[in-house]
Amino acid sequence: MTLVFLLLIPLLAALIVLTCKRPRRAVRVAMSAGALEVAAIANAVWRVRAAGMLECGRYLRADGLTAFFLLSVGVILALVLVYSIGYLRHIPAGRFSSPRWFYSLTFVFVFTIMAVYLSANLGMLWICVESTTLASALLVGFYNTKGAVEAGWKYLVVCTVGIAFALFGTIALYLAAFKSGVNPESALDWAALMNAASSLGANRDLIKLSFVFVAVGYGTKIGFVPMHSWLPDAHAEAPTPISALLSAVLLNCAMYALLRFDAITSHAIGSEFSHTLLLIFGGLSVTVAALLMVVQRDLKRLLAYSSIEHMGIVAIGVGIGGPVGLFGALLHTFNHSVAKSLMFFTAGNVRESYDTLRMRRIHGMARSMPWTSAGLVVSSLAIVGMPPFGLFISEFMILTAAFSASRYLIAILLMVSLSIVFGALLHHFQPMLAGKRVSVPAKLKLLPTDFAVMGACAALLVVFGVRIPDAFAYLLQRALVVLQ
Amino acid sequence: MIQAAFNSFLAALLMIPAATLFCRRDSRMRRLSSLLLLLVLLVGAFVAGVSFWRGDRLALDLSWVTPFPFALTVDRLSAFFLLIICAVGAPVALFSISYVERHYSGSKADWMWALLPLFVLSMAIVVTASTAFAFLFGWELMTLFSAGLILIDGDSERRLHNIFIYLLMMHAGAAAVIASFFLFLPHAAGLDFASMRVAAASMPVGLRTAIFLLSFVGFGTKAGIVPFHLWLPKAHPIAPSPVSALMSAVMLKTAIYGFVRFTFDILGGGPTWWGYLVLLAGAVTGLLGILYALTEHDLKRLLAYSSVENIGVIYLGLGAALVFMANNAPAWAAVALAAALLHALNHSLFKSLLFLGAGAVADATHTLDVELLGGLLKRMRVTGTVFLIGCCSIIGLPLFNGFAGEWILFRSFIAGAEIPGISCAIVLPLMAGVLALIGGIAASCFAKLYGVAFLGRPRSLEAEQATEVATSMQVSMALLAAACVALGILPGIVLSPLMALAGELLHTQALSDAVFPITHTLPLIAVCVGAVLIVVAGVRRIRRISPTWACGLPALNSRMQYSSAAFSKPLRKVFSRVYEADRTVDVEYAQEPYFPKSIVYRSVRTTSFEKSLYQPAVDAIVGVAARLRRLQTGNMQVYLLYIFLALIALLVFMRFA
Amino acid sequence: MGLIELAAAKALASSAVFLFVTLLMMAAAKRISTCIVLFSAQSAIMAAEILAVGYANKSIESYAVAALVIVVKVVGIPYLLFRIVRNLKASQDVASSTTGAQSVFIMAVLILLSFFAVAPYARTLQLDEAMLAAAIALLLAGAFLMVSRKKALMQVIGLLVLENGILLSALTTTFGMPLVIEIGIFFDLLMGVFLMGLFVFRIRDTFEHLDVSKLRRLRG
Amino acid sequence: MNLAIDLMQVLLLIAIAPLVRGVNARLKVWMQNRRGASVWRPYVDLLKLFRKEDMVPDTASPLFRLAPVILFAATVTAAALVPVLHASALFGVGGDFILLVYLLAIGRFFLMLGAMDGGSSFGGLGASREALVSALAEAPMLLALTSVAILTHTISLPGIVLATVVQNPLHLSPVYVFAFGAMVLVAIAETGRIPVDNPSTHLELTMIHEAMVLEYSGPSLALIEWASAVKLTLIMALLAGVFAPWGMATSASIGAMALAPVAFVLKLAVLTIAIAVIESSMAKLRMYLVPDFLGMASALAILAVAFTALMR
Repeated sequence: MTLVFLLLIPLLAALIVLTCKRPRRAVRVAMSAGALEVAAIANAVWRVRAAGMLECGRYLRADGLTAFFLLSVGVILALVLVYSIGYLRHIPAGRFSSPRWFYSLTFVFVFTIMAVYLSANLGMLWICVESTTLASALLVGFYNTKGAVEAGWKYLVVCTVGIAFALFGTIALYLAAFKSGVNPESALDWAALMNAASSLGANRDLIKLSFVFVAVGYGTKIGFVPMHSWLPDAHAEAPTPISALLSAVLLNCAMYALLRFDAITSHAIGSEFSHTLLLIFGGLSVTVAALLMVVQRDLKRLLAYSSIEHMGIVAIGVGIGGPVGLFGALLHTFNHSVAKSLMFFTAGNVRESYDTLRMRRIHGMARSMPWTSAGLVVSSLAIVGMPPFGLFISEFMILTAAFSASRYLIAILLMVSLSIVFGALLHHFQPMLAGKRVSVPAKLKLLPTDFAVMGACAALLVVFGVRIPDAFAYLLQRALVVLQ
Repeated sequence: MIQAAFNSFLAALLMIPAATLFCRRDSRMRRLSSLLLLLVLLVGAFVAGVSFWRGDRLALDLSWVTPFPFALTVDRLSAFFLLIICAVGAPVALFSISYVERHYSGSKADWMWALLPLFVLSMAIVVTASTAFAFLFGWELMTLFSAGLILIDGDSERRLHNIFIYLLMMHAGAAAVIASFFLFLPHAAGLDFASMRVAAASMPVGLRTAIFLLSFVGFGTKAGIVPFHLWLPKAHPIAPSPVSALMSAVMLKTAIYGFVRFTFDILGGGPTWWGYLVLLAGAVTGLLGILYALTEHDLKRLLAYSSVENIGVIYLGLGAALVFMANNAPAWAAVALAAALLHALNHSLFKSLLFLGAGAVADATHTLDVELLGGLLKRMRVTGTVFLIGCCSIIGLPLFNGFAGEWILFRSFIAGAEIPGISCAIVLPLMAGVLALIGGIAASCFAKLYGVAFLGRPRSLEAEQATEVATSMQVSMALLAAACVALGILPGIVLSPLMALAGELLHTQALSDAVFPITHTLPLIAVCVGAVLIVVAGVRRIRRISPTWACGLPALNSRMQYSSAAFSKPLRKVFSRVYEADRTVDVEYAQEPYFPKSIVYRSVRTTSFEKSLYQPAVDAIVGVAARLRRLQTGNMQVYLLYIFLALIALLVFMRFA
Repeated sequence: MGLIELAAAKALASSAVFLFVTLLMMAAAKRISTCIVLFSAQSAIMAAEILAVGYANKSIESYAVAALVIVVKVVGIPYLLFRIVRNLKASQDVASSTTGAQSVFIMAVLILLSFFAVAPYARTLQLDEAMLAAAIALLLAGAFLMVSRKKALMQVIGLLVLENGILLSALTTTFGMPLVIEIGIFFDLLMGVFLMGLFVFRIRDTFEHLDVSKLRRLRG
Repeated sequence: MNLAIDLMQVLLLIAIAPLVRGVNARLKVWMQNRRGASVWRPYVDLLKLFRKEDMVPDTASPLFRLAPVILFAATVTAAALVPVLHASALFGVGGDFILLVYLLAIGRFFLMLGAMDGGSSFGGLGASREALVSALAEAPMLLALTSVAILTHTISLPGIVLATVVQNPLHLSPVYVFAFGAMVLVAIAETGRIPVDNPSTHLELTMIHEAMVLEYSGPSLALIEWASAVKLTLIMALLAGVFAPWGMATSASIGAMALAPVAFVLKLAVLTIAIAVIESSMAKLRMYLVPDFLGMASALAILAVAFTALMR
């Protein structure tokens, strides 16, 4: 029953928010609905932790892996909603771009994401992932400027085409299951497929074909390199809270789907083929994204490419496999979400104060916006994988796994790219932070909510950098058990 | 008891920054925290000293907190380097009590007193770590905190460029170190030094070579070995003086510690060519370091280049030790290793003294350009004297602490002739010649520095009105100078435990009689020199002050003295191949062509590793990135084409894989 | 009795050929409206084919799916597209980057390619080779149309053809997936087209043209 | 008993140093058939200078007057390391050639600083040239002595002497020849004789040592002169001891001790004559040819070291 609540709350919230005319009421309703949703998530995660797996009807299921990803969605959703209070003050009211529309579309988006995590059936999974694209396309084009419309249109078309291939992959898997004697009713149910995985091994070609199409399909949503072109436009043009949601939640959502398929394929025909594919995509993404970050001019595009790079790292972690590699990869998704959302929040503040995101035109941030620049320093140190923060731990794990599996080439490639990214970020952020400010507009008055959000992110990063809380580690282990 | 002291030492280093940042802009609090830091460093020195001399092991395991094993153990080698950190840290802390107050405003001073203890803590972690995670944790933090301390001094455009290069090279170096740690994984049970040591024995030769080369590059970048030294003369001079003292004297030693721990302790030596590689790196680093130092006229850049030279000398010692180990002469290997470690300690003492002296000069004259100084000994008597002691030590004159290390190094090079192999018997003694050449050029370089900066006529108004610095600064420098002289006359105090340490590390009994002349004859020679000094100086001599003889002309002015560029001109001419200086002389004539109003001579060194090695690499990366950028054309059809091509490529791959 | 089986068998055998014809005509088409008409014809053929298969296997679900195809793809979406075209009053020209002849030639190559690609699978899985080839052909044609045509609406149509291909592959191989999934897929398709229409209007408002290749502000 | 002999050796070396200089000057003058001062002239100069006032420039710091004292002390201590008559030295067992070289380096360093303190351009001139010469001379000197030390398997000077005395002069290995050649070239540069530096002139073009001591007068100048004389004698004794030790007393017997002074005087005479001949026949090298001169010394030294390994 709790699972149904998870889905109902955002849907109802979307409708209610749409009705309230005055922005102040819309914000208050949105906040309460958000709090309700986060509470529901917490309750669901607690129940799954206790019961191991929750099921509701034939199409909703929440196991260890879902619980882990739900937790990160909960955290990021809370942070984004609290941040959006401060952010929305500055939005010029347009035909569609009023807080009312913003929050309702956001809740529809949250609904679709919940649906993805809770769907037990791979067909249902595809439908929900497709619907996340549709829900977020409007949000990307929210500002109705030339750039936003173009980004929205490209995001919609490219992702829909990409996802279509994932549908073909799902169908191929369905065919293979159907052919090897799984009864058609539960041929797309993930748990059933996992149990029958060994028998699936009969028609290897079809399973391989399905994984190729699924990898390209969901890879487009994750932003692996050859299919990444939509990501920088979408994440840069979307309003800041939304780009935080896109980078920190939507990419993990697509990765979750790919993980499900990878689990089935490795159980059916052994993980050698699927992991090689993941390593190819991971290595390509890390290298190309790192190089592209060197020549970026816009701050949010830089952050978008950094997301591509980190998804590449997660893919490498999964591709190397083994308990340590997978643990590191999953932990990396969580750490990256927190650090990336902090970075997008600071980018939002920078845009408010300087009203441009061209890094060459921004100077003297440290003096004019001390707290935001502190946030930027903390988050960029974290993103680059410096010790006191969480990402250092997860990258340490992934590298440990890579070296103990003696995959030296991919490890060297990863470390070289990390160095290039370090150089790029340092090169871009130093002139922004230092120097005197030429035009000193009215000081950006940070709301207590902004302080709270940035403080929470920084605290999370440091806590996960020094010690992974036991409860979290236990949850991660449960997720591993599900995939193994 | 010692263990408790060690734990409290680490905890205190963590508490001070919290206290300082807690109550900001409160000078009384800052003074308290600075004294606290001084006390903590003294405790640290005591703990390290006891553990180093008595050789007992301390351990602190925090693995129950951190996701990866995080353990600190203090064996003799760690104790030695911890001693360096604390023994040099204490006087630097004393020096910076008044230096920071005079130079930095409220918030900057707060940041200084917050970051300094953390910087020392990160170095302490690096030196005492016994698991890879702890080592790397400290290693990266050390770079971050030192960069933070440099930023305190200002963030102008040029400084940022230097800090950028510093951080980028440190990160690349750290990547190499991480790789060398992780290469143990396929064979080692875990990533702690003990299991790595076990695994190293049974590893294939190829892997051991890869690990050695990666650790050589990684730690070489941090130590400043020539091709990777680019950051050192850029980062050290722009840091506040006490910080550059700590960085130059102590941070470089952590790299030496890492290299020794890796190559001698964990890998346990390797084939002879390892030794030759390290010897070559040491020789090239030493020679180029001192030759670049010769032409510098910024006080702190000169000292930074001389740090590069001294690191080269230390690497010569390590190289000799590796060659001895490879040709089964472990006794002499222990002697060479002890020489390298002794020189590391000595270098940390006199280099921090010189940097603090430079800080004092900067404090008094607000300039570090040697061409504008002069006659400072008369005006700043104590600073002048301690700086002189520092210069004598760095050159390696007997009765000062630089000599002992170099003497033992010479002794082991000569002993190299006994090795059966022809190549060793020729290479090692020739290295003695290289070391002598480095020493000779160092002598002229520091004679120039001291002669131009401290003696003769002041060349600028600031130098003319220079006055002595605050007493606490003088006391700290005097302490270091006293240590230099004491170790110069009685090196035996530190040498015997060092020999025991080297013996332990190489599982052999070090040749103690090889260092007999140093431990026993040197004090006698000191007594003899002292006696002759007193006798001769005692003779009553009437003194008459008169202006310097100017061949009958009315009066000499300060521009008639030799400037630092002029002083180093002969040696620059001899080594012109190294500098390839391009000289510009522009003469400004008054009315007639025969009476020039002013002649400006400028000679700039054109050879630089940055131009020939690093700039091409950076341009290549940016070039590739720019081409990749063009792939993001903005045209949606092209994006769709990428997806379809990726799909087709994968289908083909699937067909054939 | 015989007549219906005969019709069903005939429909099954010849539908692949008709699909290929619609693809070739679509490649040659110059105006958007003809493309829309061809798309609805294509969907109609598929609906017939589904009915034939359903009748052969006596599965009620196929009838429901066929009805769904007719409602959504034969009538619903083309009506929506015609309304958009009329409201936009934009030029009907397809703005293709390849000439008519080249397009047809490429389309033919794609059709042959799909036959080769399908050959190994069809034998091992005892499937109707022609239909599977048609599905793959539709997939590749949709991709080609999206890449070569510059007009926004043609992108939508290319996407629809691609979805058609996937749907056909589902039907021919496994006689249709569970009904709920089919409905979900159609619902997504409808929502997708609706949103693309919305964006086409927005593009016209902000950019005053509908040429997708001119949308090149966001680079690097 | 041994201590007495070693102490006597040092005092002997210090005492006869000015005499060696006097004899050398006299010989040079006699060769250029001019009438020079008497052989005991240096002693008279020293006594005169010790009685005079010590002129100190106004800009100078206390280091100015301290430098000559340190120079003298260092050079005397270095003298204590060299075996002259008997195959042992004051710090015989512990003393070795590395210590000797670096003790001389102390004197040189402080002399340079003293010169710079004068505040005139001559001080800088001399110090800069001395820096060049000493930087390039230290390496060949050390390498030459290293090669001999490798041959005799010991680094203490008495040890080297004892090991070479027993060898037959005709069967000496070529290493000695190359080492001796390198040592002679370095000795000329080190003691500031003609081809490298002209000790008897005040011409800016040629003087190195003289330029540094231009500002000194009175007792300070005396100390400097005496120290450079001791250094000259010290290096001669080193050359004699290391490369031609035959005739030195290896035991404290009366006969050996009687023969040793005769042999030492004979060797000194040979060396002094050699120096006089070189100084009269050669002109001073241009300043930028001195590096080549010392380059030759380095080449010889490197050859000597290489031969120790090859001839083993």
